[in-house]
Amino acid sequence: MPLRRVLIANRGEIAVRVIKACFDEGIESVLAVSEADRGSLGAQLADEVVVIGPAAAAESYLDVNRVVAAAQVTGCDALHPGYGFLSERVELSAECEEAGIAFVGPSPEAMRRSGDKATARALAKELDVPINEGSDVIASEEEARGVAAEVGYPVLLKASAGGGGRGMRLVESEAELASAYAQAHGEAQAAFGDGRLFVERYVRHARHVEVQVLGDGEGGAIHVGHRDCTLQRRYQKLVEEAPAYGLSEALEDEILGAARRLIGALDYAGAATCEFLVDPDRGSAGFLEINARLQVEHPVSEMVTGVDVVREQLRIAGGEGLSVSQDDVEIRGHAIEVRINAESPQRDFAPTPGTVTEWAAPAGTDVRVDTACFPGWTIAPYYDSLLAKLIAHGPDREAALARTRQALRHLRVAGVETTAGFALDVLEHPDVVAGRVHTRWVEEEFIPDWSAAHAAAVGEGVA
Amino acid sequence: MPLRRVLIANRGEIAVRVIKACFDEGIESVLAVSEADRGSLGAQLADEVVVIGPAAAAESYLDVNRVVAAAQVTGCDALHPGYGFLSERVELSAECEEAGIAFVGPSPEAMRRSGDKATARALAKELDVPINEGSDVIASEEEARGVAAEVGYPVLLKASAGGGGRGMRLVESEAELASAYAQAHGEAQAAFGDGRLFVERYVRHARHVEVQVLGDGEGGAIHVGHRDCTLQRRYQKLVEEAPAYGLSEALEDEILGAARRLIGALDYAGAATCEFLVDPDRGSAGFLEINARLQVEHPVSEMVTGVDVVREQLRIAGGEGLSVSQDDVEIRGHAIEVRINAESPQRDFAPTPGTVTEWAAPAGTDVRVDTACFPGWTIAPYYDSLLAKLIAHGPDREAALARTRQALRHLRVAGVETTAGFALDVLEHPDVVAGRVHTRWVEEEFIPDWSAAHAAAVGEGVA
Amino acid sequence: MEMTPETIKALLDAFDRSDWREMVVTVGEDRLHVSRDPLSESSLQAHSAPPAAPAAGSSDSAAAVPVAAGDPPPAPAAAPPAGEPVTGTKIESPSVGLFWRAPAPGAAPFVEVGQSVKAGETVAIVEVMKLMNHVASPVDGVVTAILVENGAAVEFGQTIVVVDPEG
Amino acid sequence: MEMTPETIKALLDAFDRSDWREMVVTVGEDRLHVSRDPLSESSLQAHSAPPAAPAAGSSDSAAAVPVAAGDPPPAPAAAPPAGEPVTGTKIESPSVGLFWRAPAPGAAPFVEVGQSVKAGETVAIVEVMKLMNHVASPVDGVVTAILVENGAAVEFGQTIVVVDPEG
Repeated sequence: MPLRRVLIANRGEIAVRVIKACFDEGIESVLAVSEADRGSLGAQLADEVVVIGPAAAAESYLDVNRVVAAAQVTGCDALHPGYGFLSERVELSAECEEAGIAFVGPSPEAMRRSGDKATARALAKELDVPINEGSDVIASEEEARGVAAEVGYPVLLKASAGGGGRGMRLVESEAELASAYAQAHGEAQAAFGDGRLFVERYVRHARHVEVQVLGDGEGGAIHVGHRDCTLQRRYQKLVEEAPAYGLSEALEDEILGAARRLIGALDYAGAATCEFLVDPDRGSAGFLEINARLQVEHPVSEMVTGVDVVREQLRIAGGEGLSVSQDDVEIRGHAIEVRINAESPQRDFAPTPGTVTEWAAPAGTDVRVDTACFPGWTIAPYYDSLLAKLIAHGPDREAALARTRQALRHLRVAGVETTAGFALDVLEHPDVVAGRVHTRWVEEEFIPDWSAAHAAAVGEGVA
Repeated sequence: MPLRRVLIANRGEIAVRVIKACFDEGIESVLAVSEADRGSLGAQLADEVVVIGPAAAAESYLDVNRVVAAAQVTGCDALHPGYGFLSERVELSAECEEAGIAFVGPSPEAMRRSGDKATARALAKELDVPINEGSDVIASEEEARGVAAEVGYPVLLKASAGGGGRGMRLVESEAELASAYAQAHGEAQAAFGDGRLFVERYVRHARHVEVQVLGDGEGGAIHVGHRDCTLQRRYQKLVEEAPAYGLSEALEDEILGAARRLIGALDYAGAATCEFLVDPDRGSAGFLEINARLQVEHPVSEMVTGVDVVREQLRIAGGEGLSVSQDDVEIRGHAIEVRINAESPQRDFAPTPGTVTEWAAPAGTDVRVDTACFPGWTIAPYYDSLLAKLIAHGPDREAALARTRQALRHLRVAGVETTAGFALDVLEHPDVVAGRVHTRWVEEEFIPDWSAAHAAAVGEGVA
Repeated sequence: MEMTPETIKALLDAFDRSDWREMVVTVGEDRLHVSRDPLSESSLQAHSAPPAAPAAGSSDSAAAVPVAAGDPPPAPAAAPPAGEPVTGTKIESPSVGLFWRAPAPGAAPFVEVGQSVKAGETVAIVEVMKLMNHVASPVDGVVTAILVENGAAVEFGQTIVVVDPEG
Repeated sequence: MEMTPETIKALLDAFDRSDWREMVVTVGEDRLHVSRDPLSESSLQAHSAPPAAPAAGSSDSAAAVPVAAGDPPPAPAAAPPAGEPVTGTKIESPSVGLFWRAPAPGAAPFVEVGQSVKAGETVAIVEVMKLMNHVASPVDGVVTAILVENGAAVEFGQTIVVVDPEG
């Protein structure tokens, strides 16, 4: 039956986002917080708050037992993991199942199968989903050398269990392979307790395109359009857009259909994202991986379709099914999301914890700001540095870019340095306006010039 | 041509609201602030801020010369007066005209004719707009006695120039007339420099219904639906709704048409409201007055029609004309606005200036909160006590009421006492749910019981 | 007039954000004195400043201060009866979970109020998904309060038992 | 490290909100000392605490403190060259408007830097919609700075002229 009371096992802006969705659905929200987050905005907005552990994430937001116990002792019938933290831990989904708590996300089985890159790639092959040339899981450096020779250098070594760039290495030539393999293997082992790697052809000017999918858990799945997340720095997304621009209709249909097939075949319940690597030179797309959770950038899909992804997650978990059919999903205009982090672009994006003395989000009809920030909020050093997501909508990409820049200019923040100014410079760059970017453009082409130009300003604490 | 740069001669939530409309229209906003409002939310969001005078409103927000000078020295081509303060001062409209600054509101002539109750009533007669039985302006107590005898007691004495209940007296019987006349006359003289009064039949269970109108300045006018503002305390509105409920179709058509005729006949440019007194017993409506400005409760009309009243104001002032026609105006669902004031309901609604230590507005898709409040903001004793407007939308009145109550329960405010709890009790009362209320219901029927019930809680500082 | 929690909080926030070594605020009778250098117990008792002040900086989970002050509201459990402040060492829950006074249903409670305990002796269990966390007293002393009912839910950091070392 | 404007503001806000008689904050070398009772000029100069402190409480528009500190950023006009603080009595604009140094175009300015003025003598005009507000010096002294250009826009409370009584 519909959910009655949901424990939110997360923090920051996504906690506030899920609380809002619960409010909209008439569901009570209980927020599990660490001691450091007692005074957070989410804690102020939730119907109830429960302190589960100390500031250290390992003993709070990353502790499966405490999180499930929190749901039990507060009488919740469901648990929403948000993104990051435990959101893709099969163990959490399983513990919830055992405790009779509805997990707002896929079943342990669906999560296991989608979460492991090798398994997902194998499934993709079965379903005739185009995958980037490369190997399945490889056993040794030797094997890697063989595959690399086949597909041709440069190649990418990737952790099978991994994500976020950990256990990933770019190998330009055979000479680099040995050390790269050792590094990637070690990193993967340390980060995921699973050192398995696979090899992929490296696409020089690749674009990161992904499809938002909602699965009904019974083999059905609809897409909520695609997104472009090409603007990244060290595999961390900076700017996301919906829809992905400049794709041929054939390519669009291919990835949208592929994503639905994949999620359907997994009997996947809830929100998932299928990532593709798009090679503009060839006009081809290759499946990369499935993210078995809500994503940071889901708002851009919501802005262009009107579909509330988080509310749909709650409906699916409550057994109510999707409120929309594929035919209802219509893309209107263009939306852009900018991540505003408490980081210093001039000090290699070092986090800038501290107290926000001034915070005023721009007020605009086509502008949405997802944040847990407020004047007086102190950004703790324990967690990630995402301060806010600024999302703007326009009739087309050009208008959306203009509105996003205008909104960024009207953001008022003081007390901590942020990436807002840096993001504005990115969005003003001709290559971004023209869409002539690739996944390494920020690092290789933008930042070098930008850093030189802003060297003078170092230490001025630009907000 | 379209406006380029607008001086906003107001403060609080309406300053933020107008800044947002400017943002949406791509117009620069310059906020004129008193010294007390340097750190206000509006001052943080505006493109530019200019300090025009000290905290005292008489030397800042109420000083026509300073306000117009501020527009001139900051290079503005238009001035938005908001509501209250100078918004209905003919002098301001005239000074702007002379200074070559577009006044976002009616011409001096249109404002003069609509602002004076007697003139407006005369115009209404011409246009066959039903008016409440009573007199035109009367010269003496004797004359008042005569009219009262005609229409029958109880009668209402009203200031011709007035508003907000000043210079208004209810006269139950002839015995009370003499003193009531003297009091009303004196009050009107003091408040408006104009002691003229008129007499009106007093409707015992009257409802306050008004029509939102947009005039194009050339005889054309469209309505944006009607509102019910019956829930008042001492002529101060507490709760407003759109549409007004329970009117016969004939009555609806009558007041909507009448409002358009009135505003059209005045060659009125911009937003205006025509107020009517509805007698549910007779099923009749009588024209009361025209408010020649934007009103506090405009958001409920925006929520049910999708028309942005403030953006339309800016378009009209910029000579762009209305972006919508009468046929585009369609009422969808029901919206309710609750005013949240920094006042103590248990201490006869005495203002509660102070610093807001905690402020978290409820997050909901169908919920809108118009406010200038933020954590750390200090409510000064110099100005009115409106802290926020909470507006909720639903498919029908019952759903809108439920959503409004839910949102009120999720509002978090600490540091100052507010009327939020009181408002929630009002919205939970069976008479309100059933719509069985009149303009004196809050004072005569609700507050006596409520005060008794809450006497115990006095001093606990309920937020 | 005396210091309100708000004003104290505002001051301590400012102090926390700063690099100041020391801050002294005099409020009629009251005096708030915070320092990055250790303040002696006596120097604290000397003032009527609430003990919350020194605690605010530290995360010491067993500071020897009156329970009544600087303590997060122990919801959903009951606070000690107002007026009679229980003094002693606060023992806080190490996690969210369920509070058990005895090792097993029907078994005798670990401790009762008035009973003496040794440092390291278990005073209660906090259960987290079948994991039984034994909570031990950090000091020798006498149990002066048990603030949670058997089987009730507790939060991390919530005071569950108080032991008076002087007892 | 020294006090930042933010931390000072936070402290003074807390002080303003309170009923405290006095507050003292020590920051390494610096010391912030605010009191509801008048602080003598000397006691202020004694500390390196910014003179913003005493001004924050009062609305005195001509307090005898260095111009450089506690002054709202005089946009759109120019601030005095940093490094050489101009001392003396700040004369602030009584309104938003236009700043005129002379009674009429082409006429001689009311005052020049270095010139002596008597209390009550006009030093400038602030025009508000044709209304010419003559701004007089509150003290006898020597003009040490004229901070706004002739014909420029000024805000209420903006320092326009400085007169040094000791001069």
